[in-house]
Amino acid sequence: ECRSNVTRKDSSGVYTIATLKGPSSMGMIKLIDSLNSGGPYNVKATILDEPMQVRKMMIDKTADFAILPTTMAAIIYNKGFGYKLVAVPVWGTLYLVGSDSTVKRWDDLRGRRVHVMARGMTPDELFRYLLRKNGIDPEKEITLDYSFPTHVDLANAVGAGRTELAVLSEPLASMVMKRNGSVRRIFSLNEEWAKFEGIPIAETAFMAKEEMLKNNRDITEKLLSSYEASTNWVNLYPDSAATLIVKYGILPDYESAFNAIPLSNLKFARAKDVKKEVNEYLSVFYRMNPDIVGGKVPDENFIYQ
Amino acid sequence: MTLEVKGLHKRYGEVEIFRDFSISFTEGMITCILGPSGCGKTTLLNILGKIIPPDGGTLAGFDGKIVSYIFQEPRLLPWKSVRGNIEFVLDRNLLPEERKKITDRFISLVELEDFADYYPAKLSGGMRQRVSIARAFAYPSDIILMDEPLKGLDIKLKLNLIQTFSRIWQEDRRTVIFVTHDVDEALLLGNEIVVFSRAPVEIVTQKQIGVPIEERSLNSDYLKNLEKELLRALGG
Amino acid sequence: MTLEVKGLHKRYGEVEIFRDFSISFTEGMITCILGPSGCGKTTLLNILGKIIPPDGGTLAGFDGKIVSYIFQEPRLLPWKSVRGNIEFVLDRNLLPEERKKITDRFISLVELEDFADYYPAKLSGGMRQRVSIARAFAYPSDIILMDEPLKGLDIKLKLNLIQTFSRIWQEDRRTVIFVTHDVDEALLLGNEIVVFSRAPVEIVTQKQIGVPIEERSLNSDYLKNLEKELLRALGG
Amino acid sequence: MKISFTSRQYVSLVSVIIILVTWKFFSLYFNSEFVLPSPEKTLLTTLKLFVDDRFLVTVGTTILRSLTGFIVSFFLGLLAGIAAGVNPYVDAFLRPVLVTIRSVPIIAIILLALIWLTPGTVPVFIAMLTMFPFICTNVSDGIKSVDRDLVKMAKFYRVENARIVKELYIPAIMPFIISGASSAMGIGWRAIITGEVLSHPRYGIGTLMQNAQTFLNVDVVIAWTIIAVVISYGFEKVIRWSERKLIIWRA
Amino acid sequence: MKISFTSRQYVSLVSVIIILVTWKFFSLYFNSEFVLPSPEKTLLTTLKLFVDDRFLVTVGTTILRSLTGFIVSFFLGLLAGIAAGVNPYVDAFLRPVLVTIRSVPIIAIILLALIWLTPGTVPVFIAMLTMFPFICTNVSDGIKSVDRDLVKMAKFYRVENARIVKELYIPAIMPFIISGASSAMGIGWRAIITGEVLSHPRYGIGTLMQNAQTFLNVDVVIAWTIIAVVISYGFEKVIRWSERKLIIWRA
Ligand SMILES: Nc1ncnc2c1ncn2[C@@H]1O[C@H](COP(=O)(O)OP(=O)(O)OP(=O)(O)O)[C@@H](O)[C@H]1O
Ligand SMILES: Nc1ncnc2c1ncn2[C@@H]1O[C@H](COP(=O)(O)OP(=O)(O)OP(=O)(O)O)[C@@H](O)[C@H]1O
Ligand SMILES: [Mg+2]
Ligand SMILES: [Mg+2]
Repeated sequence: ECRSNVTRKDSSGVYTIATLKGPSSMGMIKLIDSLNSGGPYNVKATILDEPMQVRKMMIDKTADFAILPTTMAAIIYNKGFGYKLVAVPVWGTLYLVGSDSTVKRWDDLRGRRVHVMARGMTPDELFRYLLRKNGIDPEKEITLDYSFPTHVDLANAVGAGRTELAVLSEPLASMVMKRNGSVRRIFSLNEEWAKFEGIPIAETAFMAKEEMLKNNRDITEKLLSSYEASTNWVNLYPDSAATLIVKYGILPDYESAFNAIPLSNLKFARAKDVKKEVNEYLSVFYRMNPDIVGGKVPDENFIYQ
Repeated sequence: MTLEVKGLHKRYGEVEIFRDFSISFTEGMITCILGPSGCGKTTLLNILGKIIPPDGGTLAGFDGKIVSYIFQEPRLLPWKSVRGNIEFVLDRNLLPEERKKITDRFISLVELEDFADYYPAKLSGGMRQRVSIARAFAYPSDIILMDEPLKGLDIKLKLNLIQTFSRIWQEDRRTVIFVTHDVDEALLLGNEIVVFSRAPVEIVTQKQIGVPIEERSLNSDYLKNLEKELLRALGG
Repeated sequence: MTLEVKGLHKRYGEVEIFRDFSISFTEGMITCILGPSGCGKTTLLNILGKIIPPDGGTLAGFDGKIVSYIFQEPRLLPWKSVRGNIEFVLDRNLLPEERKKITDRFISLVELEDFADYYPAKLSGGMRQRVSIARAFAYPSDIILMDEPLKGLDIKLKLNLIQTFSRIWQEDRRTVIFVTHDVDEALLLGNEIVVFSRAPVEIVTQKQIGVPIEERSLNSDYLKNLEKELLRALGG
Repeated sequence: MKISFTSRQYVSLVSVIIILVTWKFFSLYFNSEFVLPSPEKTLLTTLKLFVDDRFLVTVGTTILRSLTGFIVSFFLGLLAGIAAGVNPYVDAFLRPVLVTIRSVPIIAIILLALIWLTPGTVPVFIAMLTMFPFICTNVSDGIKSVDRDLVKMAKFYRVENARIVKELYIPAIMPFIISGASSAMGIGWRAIITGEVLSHPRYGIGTLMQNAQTFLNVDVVIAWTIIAVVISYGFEKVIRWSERKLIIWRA
Repeated sequence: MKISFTSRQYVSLVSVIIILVTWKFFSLYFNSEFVLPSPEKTLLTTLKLFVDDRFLVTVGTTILRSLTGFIVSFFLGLLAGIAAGVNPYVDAFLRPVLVTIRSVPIIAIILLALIWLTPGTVPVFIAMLTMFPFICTNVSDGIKSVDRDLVKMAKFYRVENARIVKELYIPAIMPFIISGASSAMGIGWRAIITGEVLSHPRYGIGTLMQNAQTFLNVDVVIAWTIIAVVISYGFEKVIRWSERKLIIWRA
């Protein structure tokens, strides 16, 4: 059983990865599996439901490695908790979905009602940014509806046909589409972002404690390459990966998992190789709402060399 | 016409209070009931007032009659003043001024004019009892049930109330059933006096008093003899 | 020695009950207090029993004395049986058997043997009053305050209790302060009788009765004359 | 200017000071502004919130929500509670409904609530689900403890049922109503804020709290908490004040 | 086998049936398993949960948590409530503490609670914060409504304070205690489950509910809700049964 949350580090020197039940764990699934079946290093993975829980493990320093949204990673860094960004394993999982077949291009969105989860949070700001880039004023020319404040509420509402258009993330989008045939994917916000920025969305961050980076470089290195290998394996063998994903309770059924893998943009990149992408992504949010990234764009040292 | 109780049965657990008990009350008369503590006097009034159901037996002549009741305890609403407690039972169809007039009249009858706005917690025991009397009198009824109405009152007040009461009664001749432990009260007020035995209740003596109420004196030989007889019946 | 109340002051809002009032009670004697309803008798007992504070004045001779009190209302705990209510006030240092013995003795004194396990809601008014009497007697005290203890009791029971009470009193000669509205009770039990006026209280008459309690008869001329005087003082 | 305290207020003040000292102690112990910021810093943050131009509309909206929820639950609860207290069949009917309302976890109905209602009214709904069963239970239990002799008296004198309820039952159960209202308001206020956290209406203390939490501004979270507690204390004062106005008849 | 109903139970049954019918109606209206699955389907899911081998340990753990929280809050609340009811200074001291405990929003303490406590105890903590002020308020309000003449009588006869509390105050406020316990248990049960949803202990109804929710299995969420409601109903029965045992002295 890997879902144990009580993870004080014991004296035997077992290191903990706090990961999220979502795309990040999907990419890591092979690694999780090998750690679980007594892998080579003294590392264990704890799969958590909410970014808040991951953050809590970082605040009380029980996580040596942690996965959370890049914006939250910037907050953690800016508030001085002693974690650095080592890799970006997931590159954008937001999609515009809906049962409305008349919407094909951005311009079709004019005058429509689109449901987005919580106002002021990452998906909202990102969507607004794209709207503006496409010449649509998010305040006047479109109705953004925040009636369903969490991803899960919104997913349920989309599934129930209560909304025509909504911004949803993977793997919830796949789960909804599996159960409600009339919902389709309209476009990938990731691709739209890439059109303007020329780079993909650095959505998820893999962070490591500074002490680990100083004192246990080798373990960190090994872990990074295993994670990378795991992500590659998942993309290569979505079939076997989906089985493992279901086995570890990350998604409820094989079909959703299998569908979600290719759409989750799993691509492991060392942080030092994607400095520009990360910076660009955070700067966009900083300009919209500085609080989202913890008051400022993180400095040089945010990224582990 | 008379009010009739026939073949009354009532028991509480193992204690049998009434076993095939019958009694009748002449309308327009004052019937006084005397009897040992705990014999069943209050229980009888409660049955007559339809507050508790009998286990068996019939009541005749009570239908359609309006009844007022001076309970053994004052039963005042703690959150209403003397005036409020009396007004509480008055018909809402009356105009407020009329209600006020009636209330004031009966408050002065029991000599509580100065305390009309007091809450029960601030009244003495006898004053509470008087509010309860005023409430029963203010309620326009055909029959009045009274359970030791004059207890806790000083002798002067008691005599005043007996006088006032008999004056009122002369006018409207309501049917009154009056429970008391005080033989003198019974002699001064009753047209008929009934003495109850211990439970199960039986009627030990039943006396009629020929002298009109307004002419009675406790010093008359007639009442003195009657008093002796009653005391003997009560085993005192 | 005497119990002294000196220069007592007490007012409720605008109503002045005691204004520089003084009275003394001889120890080992029964003092009866008569007076109009609402004059301040209960207030005086409450002050003597230290239940309410006076506005001014001194009490002497009460210190260290143990007092029991028959309140004007029975004040029984609804969730305790007759037995439980009496045991409630008994000293916890007594053995349970002893407590039971005392309780049983006083229950039979007030003739409630058959109702020892009844809850107050199932007792008649007079029966509740009797529990309150038994409780006060069962509590071992130097002084007993009684506020109309015999109200609501039938005449036979009343006489029995007066007899029992005087028998007990002959033995221990406790100090008793006895409030009543019944002149006969006062004549049968009091060593001293005090009549109060309306508030602010003044002492209208104060009489000593020379005849020993066990030899008294209401038919004796001495008591008959006294009765007349008292009734006059009460304005009845 | 002269400030005078009654000794009771003095004791209340001591209690507040003890709370603050305990807080300071823990904040020194943890020594991290992300776990528990110091009282000084937090009070400063609280003051800053006051001058924010969204302050009034945020607090006002939340208070309005809680008053709406309270008033509706109060009257529904009073009605249902009286009916249940007076009539055993209504009681039997309501009992399963109450238990259901009371124990259904929010998570199970939040979606339904969001579909039917706007994010702004969902907190009111959640608060009603919390407060209503409460007031109802308190009132119906209160009614069962009303002196039956008084009821018999009133029925005997043929006082109309409506007046028996208004002039006998309601004053008699006033202590229960006050107790219920005080608890309900306290817990309802919390429910309102929780509801705002869950439904993210445009304005609301809960919305801002949740935002602050997401952005790890722990001092802001606690500052809003303080504001919430102070407002709640104000409600409590109002309720106790009405208690004194309503229960004037005690000796 | 013969099943007989009292007419009150019959009415309760009718009430349950009405709840089910309303549910069926709405499920037909929404016609989506994402919003409200049909009662039949959900009942089937509920039955399936029963045979799951983790069922007993899950339900058992949650019940244990709620009993712990209840018992601790009950005794603390009783003690504090009596102290506050008897002594106005204790009352003044406790009032700000109670208001604070009662109105601090869960979200504000969850972060702290998660740091101080293990996930298994967080729900108990939250439930205690919910239940304690409740029982305390109910008890202290109850004490204020105790017949002062009885208290004077007991003090007059020099009955020891401990016995006055035990034999006079506690029986007198029994209706308040029962009312408080019933509401507290109801609301505490919900708080326990909310706490589990937030803190995700290893075993717990809330944990499984949240899991089901993230997988969009609304029927499982509702199935757990039904189980939670039934258990809550059981608690209510126990409390009402003790009410009957404890209040035997009414006429
Ligand atoms: N708590 C109180 N607040 C205001 N007034 C009070 C209070 N208690 C008593 N009084 C007033 O004090 C006066 C005396 O009351 P008390 O009970 O002593 O009379 P009492 O002589 O015992 O009368 P009774 O024979 O009717 O019992 C009354 O006028 C009463 O209204
Ligand atoms: N609710 C009840 N449950 C059980 N027994 C009861 C109940 N009410 C009255 N009794 C019993 O019935 C008997 C008669 O009571 P009742 O009140 O009628 O007496 P009473 O004649 O009015 O006495 P008193 O003169 O003392 O008022 C008593 O023995 C009492 O214990
Ligand atoms: Mg009687
Ligand atoms: Mg008196």
